[in-house]
This record gives sequence, structure tokens and C-alpha cells, in this order.
Amino acid sequence: MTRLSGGLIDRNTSFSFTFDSKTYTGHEGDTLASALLANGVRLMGRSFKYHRPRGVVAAGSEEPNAMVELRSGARTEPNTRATVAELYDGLVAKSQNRIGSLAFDALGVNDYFAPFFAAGFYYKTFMWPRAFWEKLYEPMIRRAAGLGRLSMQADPDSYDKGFLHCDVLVIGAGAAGLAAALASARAGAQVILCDEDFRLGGRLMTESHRLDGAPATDWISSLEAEFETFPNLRIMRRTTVFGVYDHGIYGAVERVSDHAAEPGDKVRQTLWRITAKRAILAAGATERHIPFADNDRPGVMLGAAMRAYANRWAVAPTKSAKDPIAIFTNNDDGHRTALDLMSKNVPILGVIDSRENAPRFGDYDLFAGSMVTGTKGRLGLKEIEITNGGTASWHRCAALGVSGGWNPNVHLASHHRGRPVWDDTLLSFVPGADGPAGLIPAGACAGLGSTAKALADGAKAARTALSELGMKAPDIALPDAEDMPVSQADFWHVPGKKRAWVDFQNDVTVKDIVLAHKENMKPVEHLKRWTTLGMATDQGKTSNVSALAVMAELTGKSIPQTGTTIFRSPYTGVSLSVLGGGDTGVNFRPRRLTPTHTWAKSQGAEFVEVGQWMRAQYFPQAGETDWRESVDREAKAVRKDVGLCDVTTLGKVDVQGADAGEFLNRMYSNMMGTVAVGKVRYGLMLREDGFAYDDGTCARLGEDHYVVTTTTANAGLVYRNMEFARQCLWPELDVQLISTTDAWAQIAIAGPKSRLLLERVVDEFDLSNDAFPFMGCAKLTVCKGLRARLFRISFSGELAYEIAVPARYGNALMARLMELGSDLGVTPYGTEALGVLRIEKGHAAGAELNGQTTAKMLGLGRMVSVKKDSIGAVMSRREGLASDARRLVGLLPVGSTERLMAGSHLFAQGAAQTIETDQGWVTSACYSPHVGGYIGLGYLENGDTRMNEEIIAANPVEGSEMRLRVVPAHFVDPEGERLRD
Amino acid sequence: MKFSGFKVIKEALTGHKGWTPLWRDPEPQSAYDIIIVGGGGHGLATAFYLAKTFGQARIAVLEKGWLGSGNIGRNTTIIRSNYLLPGNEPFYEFSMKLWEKLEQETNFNSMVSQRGIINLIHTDAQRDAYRRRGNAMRFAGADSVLLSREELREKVPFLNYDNARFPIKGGLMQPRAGTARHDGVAWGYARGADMRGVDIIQNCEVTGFKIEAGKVLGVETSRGFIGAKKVGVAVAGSSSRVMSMAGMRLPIESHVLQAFVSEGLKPTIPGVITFGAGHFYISQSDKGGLVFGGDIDGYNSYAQRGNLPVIEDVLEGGMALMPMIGRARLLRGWGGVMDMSMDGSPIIDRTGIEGLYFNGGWCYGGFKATPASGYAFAHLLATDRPHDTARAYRLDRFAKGYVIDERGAGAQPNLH
Amino acid sequence: MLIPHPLLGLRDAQEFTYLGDANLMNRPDPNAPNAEAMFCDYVFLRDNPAGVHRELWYHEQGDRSWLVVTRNTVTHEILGAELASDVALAHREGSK
Amino acid sequence: MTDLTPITALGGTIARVETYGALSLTENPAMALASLALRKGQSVPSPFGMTLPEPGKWTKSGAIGVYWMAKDQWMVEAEGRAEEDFARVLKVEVPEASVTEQTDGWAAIEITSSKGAAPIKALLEKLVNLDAAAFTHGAALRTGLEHMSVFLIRRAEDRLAVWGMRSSTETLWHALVVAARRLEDI
Repeated sequence: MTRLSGGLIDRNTSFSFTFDSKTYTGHEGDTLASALLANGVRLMGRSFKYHRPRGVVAAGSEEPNAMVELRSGARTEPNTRATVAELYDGLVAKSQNRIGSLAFDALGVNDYFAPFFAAGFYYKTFMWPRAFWEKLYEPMIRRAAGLGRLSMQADPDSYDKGFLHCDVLVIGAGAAGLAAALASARAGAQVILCDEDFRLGGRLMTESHRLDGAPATDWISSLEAEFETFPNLRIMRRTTVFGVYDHGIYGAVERVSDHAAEPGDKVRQTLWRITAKRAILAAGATERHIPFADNDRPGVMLGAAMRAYANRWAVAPTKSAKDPIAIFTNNDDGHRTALDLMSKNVPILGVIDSRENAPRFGDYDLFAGSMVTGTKGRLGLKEIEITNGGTASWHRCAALGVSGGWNPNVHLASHHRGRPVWDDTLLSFVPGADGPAGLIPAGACAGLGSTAKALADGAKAARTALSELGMKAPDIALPDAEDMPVSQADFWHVPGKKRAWVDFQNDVTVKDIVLAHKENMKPVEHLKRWTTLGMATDQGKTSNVSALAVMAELTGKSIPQTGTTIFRSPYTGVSLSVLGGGDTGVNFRPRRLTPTHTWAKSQGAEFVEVGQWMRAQYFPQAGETDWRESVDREAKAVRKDVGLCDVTTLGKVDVQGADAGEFLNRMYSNMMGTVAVGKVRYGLMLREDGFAYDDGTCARLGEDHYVVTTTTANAGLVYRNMEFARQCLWPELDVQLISTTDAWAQIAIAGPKSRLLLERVVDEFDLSNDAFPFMGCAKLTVCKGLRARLFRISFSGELAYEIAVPARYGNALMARLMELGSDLGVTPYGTEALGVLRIEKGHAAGAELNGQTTAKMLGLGRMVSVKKDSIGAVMSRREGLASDARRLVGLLPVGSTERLMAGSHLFAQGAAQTIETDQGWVTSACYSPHVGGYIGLGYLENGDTRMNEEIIAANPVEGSEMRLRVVPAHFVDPEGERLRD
Repeated sequence: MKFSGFKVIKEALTGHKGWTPLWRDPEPQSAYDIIIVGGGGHGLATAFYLAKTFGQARIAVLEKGWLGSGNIGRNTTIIRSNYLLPGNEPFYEFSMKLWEKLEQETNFNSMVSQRGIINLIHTDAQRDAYRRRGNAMRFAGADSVLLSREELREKVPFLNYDNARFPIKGGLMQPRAGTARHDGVAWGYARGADMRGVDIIQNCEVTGFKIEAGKVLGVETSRGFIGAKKVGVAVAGSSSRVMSMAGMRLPIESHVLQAFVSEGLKPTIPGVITFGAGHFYISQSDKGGLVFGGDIDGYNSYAQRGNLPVIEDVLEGGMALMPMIGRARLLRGWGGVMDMSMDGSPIIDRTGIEGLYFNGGWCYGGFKATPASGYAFAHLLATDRPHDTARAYRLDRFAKGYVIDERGAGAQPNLH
Repeated sequence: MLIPHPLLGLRDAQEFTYLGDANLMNRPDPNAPNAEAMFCDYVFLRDNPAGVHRELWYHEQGDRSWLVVTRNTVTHEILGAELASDVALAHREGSK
Repeated sequence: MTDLTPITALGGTIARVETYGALSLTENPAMALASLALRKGQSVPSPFGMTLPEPGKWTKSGAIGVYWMAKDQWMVEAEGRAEEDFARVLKVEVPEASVTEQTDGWAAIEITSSKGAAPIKALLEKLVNLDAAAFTHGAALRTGLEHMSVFLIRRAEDRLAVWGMRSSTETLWHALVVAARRLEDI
């Protein structure tokens, strides 16, 4: 064990966990990384390309190396950073991206072939022979690539989404964030404080600095106590704000139960969409390393991470005086690590500082003007080479902390593609002025990294935010804190011939950058794409700026001239589950149920999706073994007796107003508005570009009251277009619109006996042909006083009615009609039979009215009135539409009883079957019990002049072909007499 | 320099000393025969085929940023030719055939990977529509397979077959479809064009056209005036902006399309899968990232970034379709600016200005079109006649009513 | 995005459906001699500016109003929103 | 009175009631609903003597509630009057205006909290994109909830009504129940 004294772990609560099946013990407050380090485990992963052994580098979410598969079974979570995986009892983790064990990864052989795997090598080879790419090269590459493994099982946990609104969102609960939250909350603003960590404090928890002379944790505790008293402050721990979207909307993920073995009744995570009037970005800074030869061995870490492990988690990578810790730095901050470690009695080899005039801060060996130029240790650091001028020497060393300066976490400030700007004093990029509106960077992420400056800047950011919101900011007393200036050298990497890693995870070395430069991949985006630098899971947090510096050195330009780097959301990886949260099964999207759903279900109906609706598809009866049997029976019943079908799903729009008729005339291509009161008219709607759009009926219930129907699929769209016309095109018209689709249960009663059946439910209403002829409509009552609307319209071609009653009565009315019609052979029918009936009658549906067809093609050319203007009328006359010769025809198989397939293409007999000779296609097809065989509808070139011609329907994708005879597009009652009886 | 496995080995053994720049950084000459505006995939492919196939010389490609900085570098890398309409399908199939020999033509491994695409079927009506499409593909010489639910389940067992809001009933597959490494396509064409003498001029923004008496004489750029006999514009995403400098209004709106990649994973998804009932499609890159996307954000935008609702919509679709991806993490999202045309199909045509040619309106389908678009545009620039497969991509098809509207959505770009 | 609804204040853009250029309100005169050409221009051609754009949004998940929103297509900044019916009526008044 | 038996939007013969922690959800099939839209140029009427509310608001007088729906358009609720032809009753009040029956177009779910406003606020935060703290008594808004269109009415600090499209009530109920169940700790 390498535990030290102190720290923010609860030594009274021990957790047992396993890593690669070996059991270890840690404490509450540990991360997986700190607990592994405490158990002396340094080797935690393998790199992406060379499969080099790797240990933990960082102590936060920027970790590029220590990636594990957390949990097991369906909950396996690949690529989890051990540095942020909160330890819980029973935690199970495995190393990943290895073949064999972590210590003996067979793909480690890649490292020996590293010279062949230089940047971009795969663009230059694997081209011959061509077929080998998919068969050999690519499968090999794919197997070797990737990191962790998915379980391939559905995620068993549940996820939530939510919406929060606030005045001030504070992102990050370090020194700056805490000061900002305190000031904002005291001002009475609605405040949300988020931090990705499970404790508040940020780097205050990982430093030994004191506030007002006491440990920083004292101040944090007192603050937390005060925070409890603010009803206007919401503290969200374990919550990462991962993205900045337009107008002050922030995406955040709260890890509700990732610190438990299983979520239990809770959700695993919640996606919050936070709408904030102002946000204060207090995201801190990330330390960068200094590339040198073989700088990637387990044991080489960021200096501040090493300090964090010691101070917060009471862990050092080693406690052996024989194998001490060394620090390699180009700045003063590195020395702090040495001091903090020494104060905890950790043996120190010394501080290697690249600066000739390196200052000394304590009693340790100082290697001024020196560099680390090499390391040894296959699975963990054993020795380092220290070079001063021409003199090199090897030293035993178990861990090396590397401090290369700090990069402000500008990420969120650049999510709107605003560019960070270079600060020559800080030697780093800081947020530019063109960041997201309303986002105020504060503290270390704005380049103000000392504790005192961060505290003050957080308070200042709060004042700015509050005053912009018209609120008064209170003066808050900030604790006394360190304010040490950090001197640092403009020193970016150690020159040398061996590989020096810049991007650890993706194995991008200084040499790769040199090669990219040589090959003219100089723009930073080319550099990244050619070498994959910055594309790893840390998104370049630990590598981008160092790489820029190397490229700048090669081009002889300054770093900002060489390029900047902006970051895209998410700040850290966000689980796909939480982004897609909510229901993934049958409740993934709303289901709309018809008013007779309960009844249909009780009848054993099969249901089918139609838009959002679940409609009865057919009603199988006992003894029926095939869906066709049921459908044939239903369709026959309509032609012979009477059938019932729930047609509620058609859109219904209530149109009222003095100008309602005129409005409808403009919306529909025909004279819709002039239909007489008590009558129904069929109408066709075009799009403004002249193509057919929708069809429906218009019933005039009163002088200035109409109800129009739309197709089921287009209900919402047609309503939208009507509102557009009403508000934007013709606002002078007196028209009021409202949808009533759900209000009325509408049941089609179709068939020769429909009148007989209907007579049994209406209350004193004359249904005779004279009193209520075809295309009549009326308000009436049924079943002893229930208000209803009756329409005499027919989709089946039979004598038919549609009756509408308040939706709550639809179920009972259906049952009643079934009961009263039993002696008439009444039969419920579903969408399949409905389809058969309409194809037999040649009525267009979605397959014909598909947005690509014209009124003429549908055979409805005459419905586009030339006497008046309507939407689409002008454009329907364009050359291309007017000259389209395809027409809707009926199609009858000749000499074949095979099934005719919709989607077959039509060709002249004997013609070669190519795209040039293609003459149309079968839009709809079905078995027609009436005809006694398959029938179809289709669009055919000059179809209206080719009656009785025999043509070919070709369906190569299913290997079928058949001869068809072209017939008129109605197979039943061509004169339309039945529906007028 | 010829790239080969042998060369890679030789350089590895000799310290990588022999590599040379993939392309030059030439200073612009005062005039060229043909200037291509736009150093993206289409512009670079155009230059490549002009030089290689159509024997043209004195060609420059002008790129306002770094080459490949537009949509060629920000897409989901899918290549396919599974179109329905006769105006489109032969063109995309031509593109497919060019993809199949791309690497041998450019001597650059663009990682064209024909692992297939499957469009899922959820309703009988969709099956009919896909049957029509699958047949149309066959008649244009492409490949297509209509998969039953059982056949599909065998190929991709990890979909949500049993508890789905939109049941999965099968799929339309194009086995020859797949993916290609997007940057590698741009670089392959760029290197191939450069080797054939094309001047690729980066950081050279076109700021105006010099037009006299209805004829284009050259372009004004951030690096001065450059004369040209012919100017071809291939700047999808910025088409309206650039063509407005020539006084033209286009049947195009610019929209943002977001795409996403997960953290790297071991092989999971074999080919490309598109959800037919939600807005989601997915493949897996050779590096292991799941690459996926969905619908455009839906509003005009040049911002190269999108908003959260679409991200949620895409992942909701993804999780409903394949809930086994849930434990993976989103690594990165990006937004590309799409030339959304009024019928969802592109334009490759002459303009009313002599010597000025336009290539654009690719909606979100520009990547797969890159080879054929370059070839057809080169054909048009070199011969003044449209390539056979691109005849329908006329600019006047809107006014005349010969739109190529695969979705039947009409003149509303955000519905295509 | 947040749309400043003239009646309801800031509402999330997810409640809205986007149509496009506000010029779509200016439907040409169908009786003009060059009506077809004018309609082609109206239906198909767009300025599509990179910058300030007046555009139509429909509050589909809200009050079903059509709004004319002025928005910058480069920054997404919204400069204002009006009820389309008010704009259309004012336009009629203006052209009388 | 008809001899047919109506069913609720959830398909039952009686209203469904379920309780999760502090929150109770109740189907309210007895609530009548009708829309009222002004004709062009019509002056604003006062049905049942009530002042029609401003955008985003709901008012109540006796058994009648009114909420704003759109410019010049309101929804009028009437407790316990679903079996009447309430649209006709309203039309008598506002003879000039356009009135449309909506009773069965929408289904009301009444949510009550036994622990004051907090559970209602938490529920709103999980379901709808509005500033839950500002959605106080008398507020009414139409918005999206799990891809459905709903009207929300804050009837009191501890009461919220959700009007959803009748056909998708099953999905709406599911969404509300899932959210409420996850708030049982509050």
C-alpha cells in the first residue's frame, strides 16, 4: 500500500473491488485510479496503436491512458476513465484493448513494428490487390483498432431527461465557481451550480494551500452549509455541463447512480437541458506534459495529478526511498508537487527544471537547466535519464511528475466556434471575445489561476452577470489565499531521436508531427487528421497545444500563427443512452389509439401502424389460418352485406367564418367552398409547386361552418398549411380553424345493407335516397339522443355512410352496430380490407398520392379549376407537369395466379428492361376477392390510351415477372351506381 | 512518388527520410484555362478528372481555407447508389463504379469499404416503396437485395426486433455500398491532381467574379485577380454566397447537418444501417468509432454547429433501434453546412454567364457523389456538354417542372 | 434556440416548425401576365444570406401562430420576432 | 339520454386514479371543453360574465374555466358537463364567435400534490421545457411533452392539469406515471 496521511477519503468505509479479476480494497472518496495507485497498481491500460503499456497520467476527466471496461454483463461500460470512476463496494473493472493479459498483450508486438506505422501510413498501402481491402486488410485493422468492447446487450438501465431554467448557471465548483455561486445566490438570483466531481471544491481539494490560514476544506464546508440555506440555489454534483447551445441553453448530464453498483429504482443518469440567462464558466485548467523520449511509461504522470493524488486521495505512486519520485518541469508549479510530496514524507529524487536559472523552493535536489531524455521499465517506470548539457545520467525512479504549464479549459467558450486567443505571458490559449453570448469565463479557465485571483474573478463574473440581469450584487468577503505568480519557460518538448509521445492514447509522437510537416500536412486541421492527434477520447485536452508548439517550431512561425484549436461538444464523453434517454421500447414515440381500440382488441384484431395511429389491420376469426382469408372475408362482406371500419384517423379540420368558403376555394384546386349546406364535396389539394398533395372531403354543416377531412398521414401538415394561408397569405379573410380529429369517433358503415343497419341506430332520421342522397351530410342523434354527424360518402364504392359521434361513445357505438347488424351479416373490417376495397374502386391513397404525382397523373386533371386561383394552380401548368404522360391505370395479371407485387416496374412487352425503357410502376396491388385474382393500380406512360394492351411487370429484386393487361382503374361498378342507390 | 506497401517498408527501414509533400503550395499564376472555386471533395475531384481524363492543363483550384475543410471533412462517410428516380440513380451508380476503382486511379488508399448498407423497413407500404426502389436500382445496373425480417435478423441480430414501437420488418440492402475515409478522398484527389500539374491554392478566397459582356474573365481573390477562360464553382454549403457575387439567386438554402462519432470500440456494426422510422443512421469507422447522424436541424444556418434537440432526436432513434449501443459514449459532434436544394437533388450546369459553371445543391448526399460529381463537372467544363448521367441536374428544371424529388416533399428544403 | 414569441415570451425553438424565407408570405399575383415566372421565383429561389435573415417559424407545439423571426444565420442571434399575421396585414396596408 | 355507455380516454368506464408519493393523477372525463374563436373585427365577449384571459393565463369562475389558446382564441372548460352539448351552451353565450366542440378532442388529467408546490415543480422539470418556478397559479401554456402536444394549467400551487390529445392519452399517462414514480422520494 502506498497510502499517505490525510486526504479526503473515509478510512472507516472500505470498499472491495476487482481489476482484471484481482480483488483490492479502497475507501469511500476514492476513484478507481486512486484506489489502484494505493494498491500499487501502475499498469492500467494499453495505447491505441502500439499497444504500449500505460498507467494513469491525470487525476481528472482529461485522462488519456487509464481507460477500463467498468461493470460487467449488459452494464459493461467501455472506455471509462479510472480517474473519474467513483469507487463503490463491489466495483468490477477490466483493462481493455489487449489480446491476452494486460501485462502480456499479444498486440504489443505492434510496438516493434512502429516504424511501419508512421503517421498516415495506411493511406499509402493496402491498395493491392483491390479485393483484399474488405477481405483481409480492413478486418485486420478493425480488430486491432477500437478500444473497449460493447456487451452487445441492450442497456438495462433507465434514463431521464429534464429542463431547468435559471438566472445564473455556474459551471465548475472550484475557487472561482464557488465564489460566483455564493455571490449570485446571495443576490437572490436563481442559481444552478454544476460540477463533474462528486465533491465541491475543484482544485481547492487537491492543493495544500490554505484559505484564511485554515485548510481549504474548512472554507468549502462552511460554504456548503450556507448553500443549504438558499432556496434559490440548486447544487448539482456529478453533473457535467458538456455543451453550449444557442441562446443560453446548456446540455448537462447528471450521473445519478453511477456511484452505485446498480441504479435500483433510480435512473442511471439524467440529461438536463438548462436554459440560463447567464452562465459563468469556471472550468479550471488542465496541466500539460512535456514530450520526451519514452515519456509514456506507467509511472510518468502530470505533476499536478501526482500532487492531487497525494493531497486529496492520500496516495503516492511509491513510498520506497530506493525508487523515489522525480519531477520534470519548465515552471515553478512543478516545484510545488515536490514540496507537497515531501511534506507527506514521500521520497524525492529531485526536481529537474529545464530553466538554467531555475528557482529553488525547498530542500530537494535541483537539476537546473536539465531535461529528462529517456526512461526504462517495460511495464512501469524504473529509471530515468537526466541530461544537463552534454552530460547524461540514469537514476532509479518509480514515478515522474511532469509539469509543462497549464492550459485553461476554454472548451465550452469555443463551442460556438469562437477562437481562443494566445496569451504570451501565460503561454497558453485563453477564451476569446467571440465566445457564446452570456457565457462569462472566470478563474483559471480565463487564465487567472492563482487561488486568490480565481476567487476574485469568480466574484467579479457574478457581479457582471447580475448587473446585466438588473440585479444588485452583494459584496462578499473572500478568504485570504495564495497568489503566487508562476514563472514558466517557453519550453515544449525535449529534442531527441527516440519517440516522444504528444498524444498518449492515439500514439502520436513528435516524430509523427515532423513527418506531417515534411509531407505538407501543415495546417493544424491537416496535422490532426493525418496523425489522428487530438482525436482520442480526451479530445486533445492533454496534447493539442503541445502539438501546435512542435509544429510552430517546424514552420518557424509563432504558435498562434500556426493555428488555434477549438473544441466541440461534448466536453467529456456522454453516454449514448442518456442522450437518447426515455423510452426505447413501445413507448419510444406516442401511440394514438382509435376510439374503438378497446373493442377491436377484444375482437382479437391485429393492429398496424398508420402514422402515429394503431389501426385494426384485420379481424381474424376462428379457423382462419392466413391473414388473406380474413381480409378476403371482410372485403366480401362489404360488397355483399355491410362492414364497419373505424376511420377516425382521417384529419378533421373545423373551418368557420364569413370567408370560410372563399378560403377553402383557395386551398383546394376545385370549388370546395361552394358546396351546399347539408352536402359533402370531394376535393384535391395541391402544393404550391403544383404537385398533388392531399385529398379529402368537405362537409358544409352551416352557412359559415365547414368540416374538411385530410388523409391520416397529412393531417398535421395540411393543418399547418391552412394556418399558413390564413395568417400569412390571406390575413384579411374571416376564417377560424381548429382541429377536431380526436373529438369525433368516425365509423364507416359500408355495403348494400348499410342503410338497413343505420336505420336501426338513428333517432327519427329519414335515410331514404331522396331525403339523404349520396354526398349528403347532416347533424342528427343516434341511440336515443346521442349527438352525431352523418356523411354519405364512400371509399369502397358501395352504398356507404360515415357516422361520427363524440369519441367517448365510439367504442359503444361500434359494439351496438355489431349487435344490431348481426342478422345483416355485419362484419368489422380493417385497413387491409379497406385497401382492397379502394384498389378495386381505383381510389388513390398514399402510394399514388406520394408527393411526386400530378392531378393529371391521378386522372384528376379536371379538378384543377382554371376559373379561379388556388394553391398550386399556376405551377401545375408548368411544362414538366403538363407534359407528364403517366396515368393511373388498373392492372390485371394475364395467365398467372402469382402474386402481383407493388413496386414492380412496367415495361412494354419485348422491351429491354432498363432505366430508359421503364414506363412506370405498380403503386398498389392486392388480391381482389371480387375479381377473383390479383389486381393492381399503377402509373403507366400514356396509360389512358393503352387500355387492353399487355405489358410486363418486372420485379427483379425478388426475381419475378408477369404479364399484365391495362384496364381502367376501377374493378367494381365502373359507373358508380351502387354508391348512389 | 508512387505509394505502395513496398515504399512504406523501405521508408520505415530508412528513417522516413524519403517522403515528400503530398502536394505543393504554389503561388497563383496570373491566369489559368480553368479555375475551380472550392478545394473540397468535389472541386478536387473535378480538377483531378480534368487533368487525368479530359486532358486539360493550366488548372487551378482555389480554396479559401485548407483543402478539404468543407463538407468532405465533416460527413458520415457513406457511399451508396440506392436512389429511386431516373434522374439520380444512373449518376450515383456511376459514382459507385468510380469509387470502386478510386484508389487505383489516385494511388492513395481512401479506404473504400464495401460492407453494405441496409435501409430498414417498418411497414408494408415502406416495403412496396423499397421494392420499387430496389428494382429501379437493378434497372440502372446497381445491386439491391430485399431482405426479409429473418434474413435481416441473421445479418444484424442486435437490433430491437421484439419490443419496438416501429417494428422491423426487413430491409433493402445494397451490398456494394459502404463507407470511405472522408479526408482520404480529398487527399487522394488533391495529391493526384497536384501530381498532374493542377495548382491547388489554399488560403485563397474568391471575393468576386470579373464578368464582362455576359462572359466571365476571371476571379477576384484575397490574393489578387486571377484570370480564367472558364470558372467552375463547387462550394456546396456556400453556393448561394458565392454565386450571389455573380448576381445569381439559387434554388438553395443552407442548412446545418450534425453528425456524431462515439469513442472507439471493437467491431460492432458491420455495415451502414439506416432507421426507416426515426432519424438515425450508423456505421463504424475502421478506427472503431460509431459514426452516426440523423436529420438536419431544419433552419437556415451557416454556423457549422447545431443544437441539442437534434442530438437527442438522433440518439432517441439510435437507442430505440439498437439499445446495445447505450453504454458507449459520444465523443464528438460536428455540423456541416448543406446546400439544401428545392427538390433534394443537385445541380451541375452551365449558368447564364458564359464560362461560369455551377456545381452544388448536394443536400446531405454530397460525399457519395464526389467521384461522379467531379467527373461530370469536369466533363461539362471540358466539353460544354453534360455528362450522360448528370443530364437531369439542370438549373432550369425547377422553372420547367422537371424536378427530381426523391422524397416527394416539394419545394421545402428542410424536408428533403 | 429560444424564440422571443411576441405574445408568450421566450419559447424553446423545439416548439416551432421552420418554414424558411419570410418572402414566402409574398405570394405573387396569379393573374399577372408573367405569373408562372413570378411563381417560379417565389417558390424556388432564395437569397439565402449568410447574415440577417427574415424567416417564418410556426409555433406548432404552442399557439399555432406563424412568426416572422429575424435571425442571423451565421451567429444564430435573434434580432426580433413578429406575428406573421400582423406583418401580412401591415404589408397590405402599405401596398394599398 | 343515450343508452350507449361512454368510456374514458384510457378506455375504462370510470376515471383512472393513481398515486405515486406525493402526486396523485386523476383522469377527469367529466370536464367539458369547447373552443371559442373571435370572428374578424369582433369585440372580445365575456362568456359567463368572465373576462377572457391574457396569453399564457387561465381563469376560473364557478365551474367554468377559460385558458388562452391563441390570438383571439380560447378554450372554455366546464366541470362536470361533458355529457352536455357544451359547445352549444357556449355558443349561446358568444353568438357571434366561432365555437367548436372539443370535449372529446382532449382528455384532462388532474395532478394534485400532497406536499405543496415542490413535487409539481419537480414533475414539470422532468417533462416540459418551461420555467417551472415561474409557472404559478393561473398559468396556462401549450407545449410539447414527450412528443405530444399538451395544455398545462396550474390550477393551484399544488394542482396541475394536463390536457392531452385524447387519442394519445395512454402514452401521456405512461409518461406522467414514469415521471411521478421517479419523484416518489420528494
